[in-house]
Amino acid sequence: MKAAVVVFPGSNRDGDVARALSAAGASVSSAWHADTDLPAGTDLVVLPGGFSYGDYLRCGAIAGRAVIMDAVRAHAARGGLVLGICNGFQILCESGLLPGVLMRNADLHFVCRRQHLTVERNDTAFTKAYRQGQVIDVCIAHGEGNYVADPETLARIEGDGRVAFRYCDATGAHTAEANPNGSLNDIAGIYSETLNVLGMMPHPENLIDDLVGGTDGRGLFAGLAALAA
Amino acid sequence: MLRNDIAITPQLVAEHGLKPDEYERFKTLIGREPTITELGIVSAMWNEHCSYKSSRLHLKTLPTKAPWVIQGPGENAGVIDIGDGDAIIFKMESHNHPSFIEPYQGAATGVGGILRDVFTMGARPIAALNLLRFGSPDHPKTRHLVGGVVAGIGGYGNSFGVPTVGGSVNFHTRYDGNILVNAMAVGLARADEIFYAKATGVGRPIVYLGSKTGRDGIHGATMASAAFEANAEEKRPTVQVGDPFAEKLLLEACLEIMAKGCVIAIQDMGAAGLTSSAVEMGAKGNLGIELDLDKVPCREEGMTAYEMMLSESQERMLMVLDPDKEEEAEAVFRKWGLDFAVIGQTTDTLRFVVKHGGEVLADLPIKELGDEAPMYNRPHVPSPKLPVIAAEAVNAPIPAREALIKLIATPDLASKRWVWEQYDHIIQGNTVQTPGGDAAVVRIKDGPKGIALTTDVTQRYCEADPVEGGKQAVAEAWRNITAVGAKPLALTDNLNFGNPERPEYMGQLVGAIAGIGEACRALDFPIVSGNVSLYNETQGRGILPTPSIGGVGLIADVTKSASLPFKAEGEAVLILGETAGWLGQSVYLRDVCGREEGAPPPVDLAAERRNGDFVRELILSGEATAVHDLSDGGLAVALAEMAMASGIGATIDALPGNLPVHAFLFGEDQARYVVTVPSAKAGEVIAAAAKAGVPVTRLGTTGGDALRWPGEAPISIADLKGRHEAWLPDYMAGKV
Amino acid sequence: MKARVIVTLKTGVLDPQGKAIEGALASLGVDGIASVRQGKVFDVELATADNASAEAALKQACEKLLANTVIENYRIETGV
Amino acid sequence: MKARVIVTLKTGVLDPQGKAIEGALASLGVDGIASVRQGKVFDVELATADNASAEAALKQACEKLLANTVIENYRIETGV
Ligand SMILES: Nc1ncnc2c1ncn2[C@@H]1O[C@H](COP(=O)(O)OP(=O)(O)O)[C@@H](O)[C@H]1O
Ligand SMILES: [Mg+2]
Repeated sequence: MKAAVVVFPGSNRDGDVARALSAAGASVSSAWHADTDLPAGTDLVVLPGGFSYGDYLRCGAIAGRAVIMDAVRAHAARGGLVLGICNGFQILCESGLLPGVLMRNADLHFVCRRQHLTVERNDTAFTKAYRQGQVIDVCIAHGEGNYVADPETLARIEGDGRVAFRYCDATGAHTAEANPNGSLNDIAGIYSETLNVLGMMPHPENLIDDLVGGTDGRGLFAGLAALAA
Repeated sequence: MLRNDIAITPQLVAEHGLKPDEYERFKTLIGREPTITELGIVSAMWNEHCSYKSSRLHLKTLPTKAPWVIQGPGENAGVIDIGDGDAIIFKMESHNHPSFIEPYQGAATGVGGILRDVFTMGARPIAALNLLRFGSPDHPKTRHLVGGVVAGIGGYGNSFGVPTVGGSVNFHTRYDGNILVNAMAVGLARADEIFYAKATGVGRPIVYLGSKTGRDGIHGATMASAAFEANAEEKRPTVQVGDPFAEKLLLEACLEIMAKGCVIAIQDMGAAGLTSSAVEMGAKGNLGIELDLDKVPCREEGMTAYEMMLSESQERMLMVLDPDKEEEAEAVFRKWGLDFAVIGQTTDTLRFVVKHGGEVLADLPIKELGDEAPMYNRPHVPSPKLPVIAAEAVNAPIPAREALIKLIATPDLASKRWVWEQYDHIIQGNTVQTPGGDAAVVRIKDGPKGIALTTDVTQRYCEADPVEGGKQAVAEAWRNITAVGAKPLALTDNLNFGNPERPEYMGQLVGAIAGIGEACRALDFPIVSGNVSLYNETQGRGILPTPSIGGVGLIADVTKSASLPFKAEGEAVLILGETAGWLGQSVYLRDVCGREEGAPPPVDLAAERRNGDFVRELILSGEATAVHDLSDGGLAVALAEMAMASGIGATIDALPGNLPVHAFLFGEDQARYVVTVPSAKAGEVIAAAAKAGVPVTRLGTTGGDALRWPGEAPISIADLKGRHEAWLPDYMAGKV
Repeated sequence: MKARVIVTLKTGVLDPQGKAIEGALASLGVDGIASVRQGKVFDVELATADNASAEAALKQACEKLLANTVIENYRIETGV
Repeated sequence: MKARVIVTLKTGVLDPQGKAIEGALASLGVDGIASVRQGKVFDVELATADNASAEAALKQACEKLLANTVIENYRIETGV
């Protein structure tokens, strides 16, 4: 598995996700926002967390239009895997690779805390290591993670089973209190139509280590790394 | 002769914060009347903030050396050796006045400034902390200030990508018109790859890097040292706006060219921007500096030399580059989209020469700007000693269980989760202990070693007795680091005091420094960096004297670090250290009895060391399962915190017969810890403590869902926790 | 020449900031505000003095970047 | 009644957002944009139909919340 982590000016979890991928056994390289091509043989493109271009204007807006994104779009169109985490999710939405937008958290505060999620399906390249419906304990760190889409889009996403993760409490219940940002339908992550592009707000890359919070994020990277190139 | 278009009147001199005798001293030094640009330069260099003129004499008494100290005070930040070729670089700095005027930007640029101090030296920032003091919650401005400051700290640090792992928030009416925002940054570097401000070599290019210069914060450094008047709000347009995005790029670009060997000397532009950075680089290297301001990248048109020299625009650096690598360095900066301009050169004249529009506007002796800055031995009087309040002299107005329920939800003791959840405290993936414990623990790279970090000061103790309070601040930081199992190595301090021209406030500063120094020496805990913020007052009344301490410790294996939640039911709860029931200046006396009175608890440094060393050994040997040091609110509050963090209760078997219950439960005697050990081990640990001369008592046992002590109804942990967590969010929502 | 671009949320799109502001104003005792929707304004300096080419450049700027046309509308005002 | 509040940065105050947008527009090939400064717009519904009391409420809203008057100016447009 060859992963390429795209670095935009202002990316700041590029190192964290590279570490998680390497620990899972992937070979990791990086791509620069101004590059026209991805590294040869890239299987998985990762858009990391951070504040690309300061997240000025709208989160992910400027990065969504960076030069490298044409290559990322082409990669996705070929069926290649793309994972956007946090700012990466915002970039995927802004670039049109995923539908909807991420707006300010409903309480307007940045929030960093542990967060439970349900794994909505385990038959995609990203979630093979989990059970369907499994409750995992990861963390979030964002100010604009409030997923919004128009009713038709939302119905389509739901109908197609494209919700990847939902916010929940420790028991797996999807309650209003467990939703940290006001996202519609407690959505924490969604897939593209062909399930090869995943955008998610939480940070599995920061939960790969018992010493630092836990290991519930590991499955995602282990599942990806185990895919044959 | 330099052309002088603007007559330097006594009024102009006064507006620049220079006293008449200081101005005369400057004139004698240069042998003529200065230009307006020169007046600006000297006002920046000789103000309190840059010259430490009131504090220098006393700061010299502080211990700054230890075998593990690589660089003490005097550089951008202090540097300590943590073994394996690794060094930790850290410092704390205040942004009090700017944060009062514009809380979001003031706090944000405070964080930006201290991060820059750390990465200027070649370190990648791995942690940030802060210490915040606000006015009374009832004061009409407080809520707005809390919201803005917290958002600003988060807004900057989160975007920059450093975990904010700890801090401290207190409220007191004496900060109503003058809040404190002290920010600390901690970075990691290789011990043999540290960069300094000292320029070397004549004729080398001086390069300006980062963001463009605007009219931000002109006179900001002067403002930081000027007492607040009632019309402070009118000084607003000098507010600086932070750009964490630019700072992140600056970090990456600087580290990249440092790794390529391009950098000879580097200095960030902080307070007094281009002036102090250029003067410092030259003076430290025994070189002159010549600047051509026509080359400075400006954001606004028509900026004068005066404005450029005093601008405090953020996210800027000054460097002396290796001339052979100038192109390489420039390419890196262009790649990151940052400005890069050669704006001058080093000379052998020892003069600081500033040109603009082909004309020389300043020509000053460079060493003297720093070395000849005024230094004062200001008159100071010690604070009057306050009477010791005997435990028996304090009546309990309410039962102890009610007092605990009340205290746990007071502004100072309530959970600060609302604050630290707005800070990304997990980025970089090394935060082993998050905010909420005694000290944060951050793993170094892939481990196993890590550092422990804390910020502390108990200002009400300092007000009551500056010497004892200074000692206590250091001791508490030392104790917090010890309580997670780390060895305290060094500290940074941020001395926030009132007007030094008033002998009683100067006396507080002098006393606190004496106390800090004494504690540092006794605990082998040297000071490697720091900052002084004076003139913190509103309409003549000083803030509580607040010498903030930021401590750093080392733990060889982070898997052995201890934390405060109870770990299991049925474990023995021990208290180590001596409990005399000291209620003077306690939060119990203040918040339950409504009295801010008496002498603060004395600090026995030998006992601190003995008890702390014992606890650390207990942690490292794996016997202690939960550890918490005792501070505000004493034993009952510590037990409550350990219970609330775990959901496990505890029972105190017996109350001592020789002390009032409330003095036993809420007294703030120093050098104490609560430790749990498996019950089967208790006897052994008690024997070992006794052998080490550490007072120890088995209080009781963990278990159940309540805190219990004889004679009163149990206190539900869930109920306590609900109140403890609710106060701050409710307050911010305007509900309380 | 100078121009102004105003970007607002489309009707029906939720506006958490607007909602929060409404709540905050009420708790600050500012009465009579029924609803608030927050948008963005861009004050632009253009190199050209020609209205038509300014409008063209700004339209391009909006479509390519300034507005997220999934949720936002924009309006261009030249000659301000 | 409806009203609009426009909040802009005071002259000379750094606008990191505007700067980032300028850079992005240039790299997207949108030419002719010399500078951009970003501000906020609030579209407000008021309970009152009276211009004067609307203005008073909005002024209060701006001073207390909508504008950070340390670094921002505001303008109120009623009857839009
Ligand atoms: N401003 C803040 N930022 C981050 N963490 C904070 C802040 N204020 C308090 N905390 C955290 O809350 C916990 C309790 O703080 P405090 O009562 O000051 O601890 P202690 O008494 O051990 O010094 C600590 O872990 C501290 O780091
Ligand atoms: Mg503590």
